[in-house]
Amino acid sequence: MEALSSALDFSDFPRLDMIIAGVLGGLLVIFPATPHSAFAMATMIQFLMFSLYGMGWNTIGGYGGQVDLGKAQYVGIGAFTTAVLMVRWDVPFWVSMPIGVCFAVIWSFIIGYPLFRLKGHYFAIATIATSLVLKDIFEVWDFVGAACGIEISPIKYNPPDFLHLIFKEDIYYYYVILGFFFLGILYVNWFRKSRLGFQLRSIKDNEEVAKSLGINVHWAKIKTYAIATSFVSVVGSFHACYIKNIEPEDTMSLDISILIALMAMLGGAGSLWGPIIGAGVLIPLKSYLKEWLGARAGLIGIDLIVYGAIIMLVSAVEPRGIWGIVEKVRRRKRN
Amino acid sequence: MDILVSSLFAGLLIGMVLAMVALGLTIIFGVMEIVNFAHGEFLMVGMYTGLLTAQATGMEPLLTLPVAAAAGFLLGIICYFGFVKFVIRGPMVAQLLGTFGLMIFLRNLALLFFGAEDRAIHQGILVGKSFNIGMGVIAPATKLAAAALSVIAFWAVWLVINRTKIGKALTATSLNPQGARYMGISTERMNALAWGIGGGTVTIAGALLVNFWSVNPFIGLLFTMIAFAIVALGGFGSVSGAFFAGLAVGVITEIPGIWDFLTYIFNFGWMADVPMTSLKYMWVYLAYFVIMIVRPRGLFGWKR
Amino acid sequence: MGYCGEGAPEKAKLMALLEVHNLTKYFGGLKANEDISFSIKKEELVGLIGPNGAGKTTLFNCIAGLYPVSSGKIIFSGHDITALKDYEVARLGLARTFQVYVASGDMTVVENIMVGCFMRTRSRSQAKTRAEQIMKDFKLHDLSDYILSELPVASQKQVAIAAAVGTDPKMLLLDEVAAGLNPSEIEDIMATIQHIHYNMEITVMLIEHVMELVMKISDRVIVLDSGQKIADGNPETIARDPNVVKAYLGERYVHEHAGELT
Amino acid sequence: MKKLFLLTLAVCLVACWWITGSPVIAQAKTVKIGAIYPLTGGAAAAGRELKAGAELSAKIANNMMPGLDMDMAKNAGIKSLGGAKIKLIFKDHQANPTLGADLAKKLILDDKVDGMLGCYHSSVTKTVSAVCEQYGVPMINGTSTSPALTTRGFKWFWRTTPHDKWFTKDLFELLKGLTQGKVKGVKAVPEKEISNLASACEKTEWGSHVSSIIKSLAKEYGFNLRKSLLYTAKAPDLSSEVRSLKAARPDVMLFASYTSDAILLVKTLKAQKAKPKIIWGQDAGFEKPEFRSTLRDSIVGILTRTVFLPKVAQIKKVAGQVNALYKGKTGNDLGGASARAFTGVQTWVHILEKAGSTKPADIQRAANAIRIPGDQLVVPWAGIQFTPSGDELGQNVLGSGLIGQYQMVDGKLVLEIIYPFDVATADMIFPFKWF
Amino acid sequence: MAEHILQVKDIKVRYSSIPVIQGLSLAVDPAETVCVVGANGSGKSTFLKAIMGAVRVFDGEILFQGREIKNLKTEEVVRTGITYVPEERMLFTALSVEENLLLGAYTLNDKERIQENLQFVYSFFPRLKERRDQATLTLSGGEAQMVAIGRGLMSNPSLLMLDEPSLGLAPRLVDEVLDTVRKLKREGMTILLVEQNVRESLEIADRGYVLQTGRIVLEGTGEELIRSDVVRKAFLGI
Repeated sequence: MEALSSALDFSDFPRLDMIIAGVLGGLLVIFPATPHSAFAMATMIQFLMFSLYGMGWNTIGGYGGQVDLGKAQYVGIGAFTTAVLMVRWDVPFWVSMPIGVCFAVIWSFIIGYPLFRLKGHYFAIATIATSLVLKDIFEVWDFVGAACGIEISPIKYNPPDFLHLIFKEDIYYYYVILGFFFLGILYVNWFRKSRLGFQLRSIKDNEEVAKSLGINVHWAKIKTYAIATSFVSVVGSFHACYIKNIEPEDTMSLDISILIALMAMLGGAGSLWGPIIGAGVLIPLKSYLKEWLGARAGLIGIDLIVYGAIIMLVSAVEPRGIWGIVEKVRRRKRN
Repeated sequence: MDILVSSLFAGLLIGMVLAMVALGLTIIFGVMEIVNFAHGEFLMVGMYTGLLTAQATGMEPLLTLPVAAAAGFLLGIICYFGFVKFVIRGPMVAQLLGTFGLMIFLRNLALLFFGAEDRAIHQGILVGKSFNIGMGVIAPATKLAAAALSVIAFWAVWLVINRTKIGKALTATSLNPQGARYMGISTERMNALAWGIGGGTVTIAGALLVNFWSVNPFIGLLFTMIAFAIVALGGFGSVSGAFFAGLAVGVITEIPGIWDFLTYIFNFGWMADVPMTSLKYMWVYLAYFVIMIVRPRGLFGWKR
Repeated sequence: MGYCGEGAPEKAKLMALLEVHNLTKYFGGLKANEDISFSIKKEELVGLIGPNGAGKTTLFNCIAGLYPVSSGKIIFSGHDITALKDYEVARLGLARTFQVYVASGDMTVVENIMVGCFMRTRSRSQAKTRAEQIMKDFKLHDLSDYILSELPVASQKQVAIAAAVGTDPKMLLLDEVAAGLNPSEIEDIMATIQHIHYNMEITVMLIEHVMELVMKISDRVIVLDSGQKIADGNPETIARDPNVVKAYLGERYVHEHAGELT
Repeated sequence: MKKLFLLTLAVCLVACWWITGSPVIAQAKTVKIGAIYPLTGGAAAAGRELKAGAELSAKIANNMMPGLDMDMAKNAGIKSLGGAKIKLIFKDHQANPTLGADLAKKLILDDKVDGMLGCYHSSVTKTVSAVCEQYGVPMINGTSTSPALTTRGFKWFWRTTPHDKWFTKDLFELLKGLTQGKVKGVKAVPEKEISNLASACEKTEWGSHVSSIIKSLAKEYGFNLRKSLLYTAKAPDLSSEVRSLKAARPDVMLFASYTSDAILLVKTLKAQKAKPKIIWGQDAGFEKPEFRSTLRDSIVGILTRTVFLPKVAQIKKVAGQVNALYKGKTGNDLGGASARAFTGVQTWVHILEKAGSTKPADIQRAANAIRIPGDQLVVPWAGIQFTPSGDELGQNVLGSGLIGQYQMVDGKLVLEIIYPFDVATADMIFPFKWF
Repeated sequence: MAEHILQVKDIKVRYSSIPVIQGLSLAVDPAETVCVVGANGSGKSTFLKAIMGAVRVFDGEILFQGREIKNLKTEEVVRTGITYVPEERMLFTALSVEENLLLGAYTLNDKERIQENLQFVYSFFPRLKERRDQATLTLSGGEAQMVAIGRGLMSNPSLLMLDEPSLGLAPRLVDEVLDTVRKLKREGMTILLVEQNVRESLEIADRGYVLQTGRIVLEGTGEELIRSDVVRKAFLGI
């Protein structure tokens, strides 16, 4: 009960934030009712998915300060669990998703235990390595379709099939992921105020002090890593049903890992709104830059050049991301 | 037997070149403890520089090395003064994020200019030539030349670091930057120099590689990972460690060949079914992971 | 010299809370602590002094489980904590603060203290109530919502102590809490320590260079020099101990002022 | 000022909404066909070919071309639709299946296309066709050869090109023919001289399918597949793979690779002094102009399966005519990709002509009933007719493949047809000579 | 008043808004040995670092040989002729003794001069000559301090600043190090010494300053200070 009230309690944010968040949240709910293009819809779904990925990353990477660049492996675990279970045994999404989370969590414990003995750069690079190892294994593992990946046939189901999450129109997917999105916000809101959240922030601040306050730093990191993993795995499962054809090369590529980390870092790691802001800025930017400059003007890669430049700028000027700038401005006003 | 010998030989040969790819990374890390995620992109720049210079001028590809070195040196220094300098003041997250940004930036700049197609050099005195050494060992001339040049480059860098005043200053900066400043050494300049040398060596490696490997804008990451593995193996910041670790990683990339050899020897059916070639680079990543966990200072590490 | 613990006779009957037996710590070939033994009784306030590089912080780190000891034994309230990890030691009720602790994160004062309180509870509201109580005791409630890293060092140190107190410790190890503070801030921190000691009945051991503070509030003082324990006794005797004076002011000083020393 | 940033964010969001929300107004008298090809990315070269082939086909359909012996050249536009013009809307999928699916939705919902075309990479075709299936939009696939595509029971998906099983079977027929002395210019080869095979395919949807087909066919035809490996596509170095192949001492090497890998493979084979008697490529990279122009004379003797060779022009008049047009447009001869993209659009034209409507249901009916005679096509097929039921729903049953061999004729590199045996244009070079 | 070689006027230093040095003035004359004593945390080391440009000085003036050197970069300060032997010694541990010494002469370009200085240092510390090829990591504390001081002498400094050279040394070695300082003084070197070994260092010094919480609380000749109660109080609090 306390957890629920804590999750619903946003009172530590300024009133204006809450008004803006409320308005934007309302806009998200009514978005499908407004005139929009299919591309905008796809972009919005991407935005919600990456917000969720980013929220997951943010728990360990933002609050915990452990820069994880291997989240794609959990996208893969979630997506492939759902797809394999659905294709082979017709297991509904709502069953396969938690199973995927279990697998992801188990895997996160297996690699998390040694991983968290590393710090800083070494940790970040090692997460990349593990992700690539898993991707390579998936690419030769026949059970999960090897390099061909696995396809959820849309004609086997009669859309809208809420059980298996097979729909024709994107609007259904939109509301499903929007539901996850709001749940995710509530969860992170609870998390950041929970004991583990506090412990993690303390670890980020100073590990030795954290230990001196009785925190089992290694275990706290592993636990949080599992939480972050669950987020990613859930969205991965959703991704499988949404895209319907998943391949390791596509779902588990390093680009996905980087993108996930970037959402949160650019928006502001360690703040509730950071990943959402990051995804809100980057995903439309990416989609539309690619569409306008890439496809129309023939400037391929220009979206990512702009992307890279933004990242460089932010890291040099304000490493705490966009939210960091907002807070800086606010603090200056206050003082 | 042939396959084992030729695999090991090829592994060592390519290992020398890979070591050179990692050389710059280890120098930069040694001097300022920053991991450059854009390292592979520097290599890519080197490859394109070599390729385009050779194609534009019709020059022998091996003669483009000085051009590539100059380009890399310049790139390194520009990156340092234009960007890295501002990032190192920030927290580690900013450094990671920043060099990532650099990676994405450079990669897609290359995509914009050169397109996504793979390109390779098809002319040149060494291209396509190879020597049959016996025991089934066939040594392509380009790789032999690259390996030889890599050894020379290592030797040169080693000399610069150990025998010159500027090298001593670099070492001093890496060992104790504040102490170095008290000696009147401008650590700022040393950092820039480290980026210059780092960039220069890796672009040379790129110009060598392009003689036998094709290049596309996305090639960097693979090499960044390989370079990380080498640097981790050799000890972060160690030049001589990087050389031996390079050889080791070269051999690791030849694990499929070694596996083939074992398959022929033991002749178990299941062994032939293991998709070893598909997992070629997985061993490198795995090696990196295991080394980091078991010996974070690297197998040959000496540092501090 | 052999003053062992006689400085607080009225507490002598209380059992020892912390016992250190023959603790030795090497760093490579360097001997940081050599064969150090002492014990601290419940509700004692013990100062640990010594010149720079004497091995005081190393000793703290060994006791608190941050470093593994090379040899020796540490017993805390009946548990052998020699091999325990730092967080396990903390959970047994031995809290500590750090000499150099520059807050860098974005946590507020109340949040920092809550981290400590969370050691004994899972409930956020309980942790918060407890943290608020401590803040009141420490007169920090005005600063409650400030970001710690933006406060002056004196406040940061107060908060660090408050967070350690939040773990409900039996004993507190304080490492140079007064370093870098001005006299009035030192007064404040002294009041805080005394509050912890007398009102909260927490045993305190502190490393301190600010002698006004140590000498004034300690029941007993242990002196280290070059990794060895050279004296142990009440502040007055310590100040006149030739070994101590030698360690601080040099040998010649001792010779010339021999008359003033015991 | 205070919360300027958040406000800006909100404004941006709303702006994005507006811009993208504007509905597309359909133009009268055009049939819009969405074409999703890899215009950028690693397969951009193929993408350019595909686009050129499709564009040429649309141009012929939209204009009267008196000199051309093709039905669709005789009218301007689709006659049964009152001369409606074909309008191709190209999108770039960059070999990314997710992007492909997004683009398909965009084409279907935003651009309101009447049909789809594409996508070259089998993996992308898979996601795109799934979207089309869901929305009931007809899709014709001209270039993806993964057998899995037509086994999914899709009712809105038709494939004109033969798939890899057929192509690979062609190869084994050729090998069998070699032992029986059926090949032009080669005496019967003792079976044991070519019984050892080794294959290397790229680790993708397409490559791994080809690999498994080779495995099963080798067994069926009684060959000994001594090594079968998958390699990472677009790898910078393939020498260990080649060494592994070489170590198996195969007589025949089989590959499935896109352009850059194909070039690298052949270069490495040469550098490693590999000595197979036959090298066979499963189309894709092995017949691209880049492959030819980069490797030049070192590819003499290499076999590739294909659906179109310039030599076809000698057999088919219409192919020669179209090839001339294509060459005039791009400077290159028609290749497997461009010829099939051309045929894909042509199939669309015929289906639309037959349907007389752009209603999906009419198109579906027309497609299932279509029969385009072989003399209309540039590719050397018996025609186009789709299976309306069964395992391979929507597969063209009249397609067939060719096997060509690079040969030097008068100092020029040409692809000679050596299979099917009855249309062979030259003697086969056997065994393969490099050293 | 003689021409000061170093003159510090009312400087202030803060570490993130916390004042560490609050208006400190001090002067050193040529060939003079000046000692600054003070308890831990009184700002002694910070003061030397401020001169070296290693921490930012936000107010006041630092004149060296009449030239304003406030907030120059550290390496530029070194080039004006000040060397600093830091408290932590900051040896380049992986390098040999001789390499460390030669790095001390980094600002010099004249090879003969460098050799001369090297010989001078070796004659000054014969023990270092014996260990010239040994890595400094393996040296004992006293030897390491000799390398640090020797390194400081290698660039012919006009002013040598020593930051607690006896720190962490055994008593016998403390005497040895302080003897070195005495010898240097005899050589006519201008020295600014910061020490915890109050008594001995004040004996060596011509003049001394007592620093407490960032301020000079007492100033005088060494003799005067030794006799002062303030010194004892500053250290033992009684």
